Amino acid sequence: MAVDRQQVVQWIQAYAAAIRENRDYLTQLDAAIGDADHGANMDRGFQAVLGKLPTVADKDIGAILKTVGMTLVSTVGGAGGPLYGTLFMQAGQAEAGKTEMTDQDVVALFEAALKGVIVRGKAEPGDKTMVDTLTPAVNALKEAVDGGAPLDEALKQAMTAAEEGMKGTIPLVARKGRASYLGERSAGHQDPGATSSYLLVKTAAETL
Amino acid sequence: MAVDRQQVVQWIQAYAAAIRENRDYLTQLDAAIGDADHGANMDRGFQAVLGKLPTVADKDIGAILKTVGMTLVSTVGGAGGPLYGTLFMQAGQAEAGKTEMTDQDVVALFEAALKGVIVRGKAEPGDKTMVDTLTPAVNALKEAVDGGAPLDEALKQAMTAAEEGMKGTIPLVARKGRASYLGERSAGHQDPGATSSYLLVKTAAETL
Amino acid sequence: MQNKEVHLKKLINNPEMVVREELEGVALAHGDLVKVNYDPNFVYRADAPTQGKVAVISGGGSGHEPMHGGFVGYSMLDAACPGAVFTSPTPDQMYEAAKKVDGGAGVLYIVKNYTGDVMNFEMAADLLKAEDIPVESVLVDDDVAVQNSTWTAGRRGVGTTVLMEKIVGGAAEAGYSLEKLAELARKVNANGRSMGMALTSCTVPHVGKPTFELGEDEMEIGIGIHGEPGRTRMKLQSADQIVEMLVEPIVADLPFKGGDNVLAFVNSMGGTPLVELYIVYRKMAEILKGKGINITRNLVGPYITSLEMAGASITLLKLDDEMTKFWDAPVQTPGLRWGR
Amino acid sequence: MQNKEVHLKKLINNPEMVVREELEGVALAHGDLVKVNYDPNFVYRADAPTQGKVAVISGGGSGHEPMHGGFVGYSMLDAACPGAVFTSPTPDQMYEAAKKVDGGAGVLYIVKNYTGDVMNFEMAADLLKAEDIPVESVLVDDDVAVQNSTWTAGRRGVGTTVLMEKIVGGAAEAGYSLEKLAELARKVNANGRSMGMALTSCTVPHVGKPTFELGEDEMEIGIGIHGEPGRTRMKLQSADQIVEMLVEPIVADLPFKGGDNVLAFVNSMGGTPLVELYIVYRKMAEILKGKGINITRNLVGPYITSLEMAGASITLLKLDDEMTKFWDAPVQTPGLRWGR
Ligand SMILES: Nc1ncnc2c1ncn2[C@@H]1O[C@H](COP(=O)(O)OP(=O)(O)O)[C@@H](O)[C@H]1O
Ligand SMILES: Nc1ncnc2c1ncn2[C@@H]1O[C@H](COP(=O)(O)OP(=O)(O)O)[C@@H](O)[C@H]1O
Ligand SMILES: [Mg+2]
Ligand SMILES: [Mg+2]
Ligand SMILES: [Mg+2]
Ligand SMILES: [Mg+2]
Repeated sequence: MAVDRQQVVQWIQAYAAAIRENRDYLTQLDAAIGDADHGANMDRGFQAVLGKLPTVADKDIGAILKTVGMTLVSTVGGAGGPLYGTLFMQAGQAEAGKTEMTDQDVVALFEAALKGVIVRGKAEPGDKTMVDTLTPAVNALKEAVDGGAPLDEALKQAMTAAEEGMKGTIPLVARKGRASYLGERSAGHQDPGATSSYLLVKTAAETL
Repeated sequence: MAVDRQQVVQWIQAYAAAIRENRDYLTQLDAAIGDADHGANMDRGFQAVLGKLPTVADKDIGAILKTVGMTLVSTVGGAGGPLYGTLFMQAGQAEAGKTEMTDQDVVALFEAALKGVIVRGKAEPGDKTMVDTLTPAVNALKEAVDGGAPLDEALKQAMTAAEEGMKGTIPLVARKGRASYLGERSAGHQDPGATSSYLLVKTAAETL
Repeated sequence: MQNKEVHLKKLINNPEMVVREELEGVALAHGDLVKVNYDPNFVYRADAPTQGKVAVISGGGSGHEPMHGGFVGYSMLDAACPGAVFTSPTPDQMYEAAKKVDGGAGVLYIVKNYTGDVMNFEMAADLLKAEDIPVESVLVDDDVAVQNSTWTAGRRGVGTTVLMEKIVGGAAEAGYSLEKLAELARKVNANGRSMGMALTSCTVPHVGKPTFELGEDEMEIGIGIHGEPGRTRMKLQSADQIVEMLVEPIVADLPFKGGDNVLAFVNSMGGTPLVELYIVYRKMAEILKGKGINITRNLVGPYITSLEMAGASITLLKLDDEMTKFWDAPVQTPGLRWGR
Repeated sequence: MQNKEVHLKKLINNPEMVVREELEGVALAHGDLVKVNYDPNFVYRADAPTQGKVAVISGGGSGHEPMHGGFVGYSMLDAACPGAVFTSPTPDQMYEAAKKVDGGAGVLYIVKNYTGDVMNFEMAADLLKAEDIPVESVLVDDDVAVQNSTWTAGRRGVGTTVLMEKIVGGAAEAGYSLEKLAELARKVNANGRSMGMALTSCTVPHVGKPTFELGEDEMEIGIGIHGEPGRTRMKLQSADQIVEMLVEPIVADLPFKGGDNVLAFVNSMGGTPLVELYIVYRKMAEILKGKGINITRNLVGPYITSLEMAGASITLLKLDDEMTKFWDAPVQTPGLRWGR
């Protein structure tokens, strides 16, 4: 079953709604080990994205995702802006010209997204960042699809892996981003970016 | 009975002690309608005076009082400095060269002191200042001495008049000094300067 | 000092030593521009006296920095006399300062209209007169928060003081006689009006507790620079509403009229940061524009403060060519500098 | 806005409009020196571009005023890009600013070392490179409170930024090539070290509550300019003790040595008034003198702030002739001015 561009739009909308719903929670997580703005930043960005979506809904999936990325880049600020912006721009790059995606295309989308985050932020798994959520999620997704699972099943497995990755950031000592200034004191708190990335995978599982 | 310079020195010492004892009280009064420094200012000045007294104790009464005045002027600051400084400098002027004072000399001392305050501050009775204490005190002193009362009796009457004048400042609306910025809100509080002036008359009654 | 328990949120050692240690810091930091005399305390131009120039001297309680010590230098003050915090200085300070910086053309005292300041400067002036040194004293009483009347202490001197020190300092540098300088200073005072407000109180170090109490949701409109009460205490309002409450009484008082050119001075009471001052400036400019009043010069920053008090004040000075010229003149002091 | 309940002790209207309204105020107050572009937001020199001159651009979260917007003008920045309060600006701001002020000799980005700032400036630089506009980015990471290491985000950029903007701006004005300018900028960073402390927290307007909690008798040593935690939280100490806790790690880090000439910069975090900065300066000067380190230049005041946070920071920059020359060069910006 192919994923069409309307579903991609629904995914973005669902993610925007999830961010809004978890705005205060994300900010609270960021207050503990960062600067208490991750929820507000992401929400500001996705509200702008929602405003932009209608103007590109009839473009190809690549164009839609790139627009999301560019909008985030210019509205989120902080570390989240370039990271999520690059995530979506690279995902769009991978889907350039497509109006439908095969399961393998969806895998490619997430692989490109993760790669974008890594190139931009130079974080490795274990650094207590969104990479800790996205890496296991992308691996699980690829493994399941390659193993012949249907996309909705594969995305569910990705979501489970993402959740584990997110929770796995709790004991970690941050080595990237603002939380790293805390040194040892950053352990014991869940990373806000890892959390918003979990929501991204979760809403994908619900819409794609 | 003449008043000798040793008694004058005792008066100053007694007044310095009274100021120290009432330092917080005076400051508290000034907090209500001024800037909460009258006690601290006067105490700083009289501590300096105590340090200077030994160097002039063998001079004439005029010189002693002038030294007190000049010391106050350069250490008290605010309104209190020039007012009490002028008070003692003018009192000293009136007793220039004297090593003993007759009762009439004591009257002249206080008349000159009050006149100095009035010339310096341009306040009239009823303005809610030290003038409200000193005016009735000087009048009572003069009347009593002129009427033939012994000096200690006359000074006691002056003290009673001073106390009445001091208490009389409570209902007044300030028209001079910092308290005047409060307008009507200054009524209901006893004036700090009127209070320190009462202590001046009181210690005179106890020592001269 | 090490053992004294520190309980104030202030970078100080001993409350009684604040002024002394600050002056030592000023001397160390700005030795190229100013020197400091201790006992009596005054800050004076490193190159003083300037022969043939009228010496301009100001002073007042400490706690309003950079005023006045920060304004000593080329084309502004020749000397500044700092009292204890919020307490006027003593006559020996102003007298000794005058003796140090007098260049033979007389001395101008700039005095903010507080009873203590007025009387202490007056005594210093008397001492100078006794030595036949020509001296003029000019009062600043620009605070419209206080109702004026001839039988009270009158209005307080606030923001216009800073502008006067700059303008008069420039004119003195340009060779004005004492008489002309006093006239110019009185013109500045006659054309300047101010009003301030406080969001928080401040704490005088040696007092150790806030000068006044202000609720979490309250502010004081018309505050004095020593924390004197203002016109009204009220619930917090938006910046725009607060600016209206400051600007309207100022404009009505002079009154400033359409077509007037003004120097607009937005000042922090100390604890309010620059970002907020520009929000204040924005609304002030809008209101003045609506009235046809032209802001031709401005100053934005903490120049006449009340320790760490949060709040702001606005000063408007109606300019003419003479005042504008000396405002623009190069100035080089620790606290205000341009053109050299 | 009129109906929104005001509950912060700040002169603002709407927490979401703070940066916008501040920029409007800046434009109104300093139109002779700077212009403001909105959406994307940046402050730029009124006379930009300067043909043939390298354009020097900085930026960062708002709330540190006068840095950076206040440093736009002759001989300092060509443009400054303000983000939301304490949030780094976005690439479109730095990109559009560069396009506006580029004088054909390339663009130097001055970037404080925070992940967000680094990545956003990097994306802007990528956009310029795609258009063959020469661009160099220089990181400032001078905060000795944070332990450096190659596998973390590294040290934060703080006080040295102000000094770099002045020195590099002066050299750009003097005609330095992009390459030489970047080299000079890296030299400034390599020779500058800072550390700060907080007596109180600050409140980001749109957050509405203090960034961190600090007890009535506590202070934070090694604080970051966004309220990031420092090295230690401890009971209040005397100014002299605090200064020791700041100066010693700074000196040990470079290390600064006897005979070195330094620019000593004592900075207010926003809520601490000038009088306290001079008490800090006094002790700092004493300690440095004891080590044979010469203060040949200085700066004292609120230049890199954290909203209304009370506290101070110290920056030492080891000077050579080149840095000294461009520090001394005339500068004319809203926030720093001398020589013209
Ligand atoms: N170098 C990096 N690589 C990947 N993710 C990062 C990196 N640095 C920070 N992050 C993520 O960004 C999140 C913080 O985002 P946000 O609060 O929006 O930005 P800022 O830290 O600038 O305020 C962190 O929780 C972390 O997951
Ligand atoms: N013009 C004046 N004439 C006489 N007394 C005055 C005058 N102005 C103020 N005072 C007295 O000075 C007292 C305040 O003194 P003090 O607190 O030492 O000075 P300041 O008001 O400068 O802080 C007042 O309580 C009042 O009695
Ligand atoms: Mg954050
Ligand atoms: Mg008083
Ligand atoms: Mg006083
Ligand atoms: Mg942030």
